Amino acid sequence: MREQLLTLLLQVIVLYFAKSAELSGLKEEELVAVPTPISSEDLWGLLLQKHPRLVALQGQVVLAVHQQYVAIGDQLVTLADGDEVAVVPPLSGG
Amino acid sequence: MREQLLTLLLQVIVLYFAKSAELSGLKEEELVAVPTPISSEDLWGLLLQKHPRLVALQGQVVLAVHQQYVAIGDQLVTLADGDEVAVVPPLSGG
Amino acid sequence: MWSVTVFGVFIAQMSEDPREVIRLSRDWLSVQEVVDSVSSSSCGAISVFIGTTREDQVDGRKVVGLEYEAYESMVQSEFSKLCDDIRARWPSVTHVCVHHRLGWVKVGEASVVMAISSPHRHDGQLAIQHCISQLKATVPIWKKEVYDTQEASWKVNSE
Amino acid sequence: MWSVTVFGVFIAQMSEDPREVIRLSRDWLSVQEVVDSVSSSSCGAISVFIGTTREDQVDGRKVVGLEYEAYESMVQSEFSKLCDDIRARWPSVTHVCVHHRLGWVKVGEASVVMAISSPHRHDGQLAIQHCISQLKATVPIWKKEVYDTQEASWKVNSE
Repeated sequence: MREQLLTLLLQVIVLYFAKSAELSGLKEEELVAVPTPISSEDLWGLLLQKHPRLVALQGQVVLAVHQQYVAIGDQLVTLADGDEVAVVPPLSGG
Repeated sequence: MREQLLTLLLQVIVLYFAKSAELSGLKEEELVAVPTPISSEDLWGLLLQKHPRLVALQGQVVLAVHQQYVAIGDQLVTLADGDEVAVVPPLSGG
Repeated sequence: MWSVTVFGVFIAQMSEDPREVIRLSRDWLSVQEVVDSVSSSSCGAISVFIGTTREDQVDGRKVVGLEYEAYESMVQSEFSKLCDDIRARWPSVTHVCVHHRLGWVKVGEASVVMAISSPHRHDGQLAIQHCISQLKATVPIWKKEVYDTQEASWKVNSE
Repeated sequence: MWSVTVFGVFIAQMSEDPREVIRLSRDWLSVQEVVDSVSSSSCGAISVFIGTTREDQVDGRKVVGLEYEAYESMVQSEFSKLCDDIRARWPSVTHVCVHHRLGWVKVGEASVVMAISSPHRHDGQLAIQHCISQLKATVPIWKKEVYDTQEASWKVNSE
């Protein structure tokens, strides 16, 4: 029994923090026509396309989806319309 | 060259703390005709003679002379007239 | 008599309910307030850690302060996970409270104050070390150092 | 200009002189005051320990408070030795402050508040643990537990 992988296109809110906000010039934006499920790598790729300067964070950044950290890689994330996706540069609280 | 050990008799102030003050019924007293030098064991013996109830602390107590702790034993302490000797039951600060 | 006893038990349980508080604040942090938040008559020990901004020279520039920001809604969920982790390691930990600054923090001011209460001191002392290490590693808060030259740079926690 | 520079250096050295303060107090202890006593612009970390009286049952009797006494003149000299020992083990330790209650301390109140500042947190956290352990072991202070039955018993620190 094979399941068919259904790809939807939807709209998410992207939140930028710290250095990623400086590089994108934005704190927050809407990203449209995002497929789901999508690998975190491909999602990061969409953000890089819109804001090429984000490449400065390549290799250091992770995303947060549904308030869970997701490393950039082939892990699939499932999004719902209106979901928040956060760009998380290296932490420096404390 | 041998030194002759000269024994003097003098007067010291004995301070009692915590349980030793309860057992002796005193916070402080003058002790007269104390030889010096004297072993801490003999000094403790003088206090036991005056206040037999102090025996309840036997094996747990130390003395303090010139603000240094001295275990009860054959260590000699050298006293000067008017010196303070403290009876130090087990500590419980903090 | 019976209802009084029940009420007494209820109060006792209320006062022993584990408290876990994180507050993000744009104002000066009160150590006393954080300590009061964890106090409990069943606890003999309160361990506290305060992180402040050092007066520092970086490449000949003087640090004048730090600018903090946070992913506020996620701070709460990461802090809850951290508290679960602390309680799993040191079950005797009673209350945990963290106040963390956001926005501009001048050199010399506290950027974080945290306190943990426990019946005996050893668990609380280990727990507070773990709490600050893990807060730095997992809670989504960022700071940039601001220099007397108007320049600034985002910091990275090493651990 | 020259005298201004000299004055500046003098002030800087003043502020960095290591402070070691122990205070015996018959009043409520202020955590903020102890923390302020160790604050330093060269320190990024302040570690604090607060010891309080637990609500406790001992052989069916309820502890209502503690009665403290000290060999006051010797407290200072033993505390100085303890600070020397701390600095030998953790040379980066900057300031040390201890406030300790004497006399009657009700259940729930702090009997000791101590704080240590250091440039980085690890040294301060180890130093504060050593400070409370050694204070209990070496500084001439005693407490008796007082029960709701009017009875009392002198305590012995186990370490």
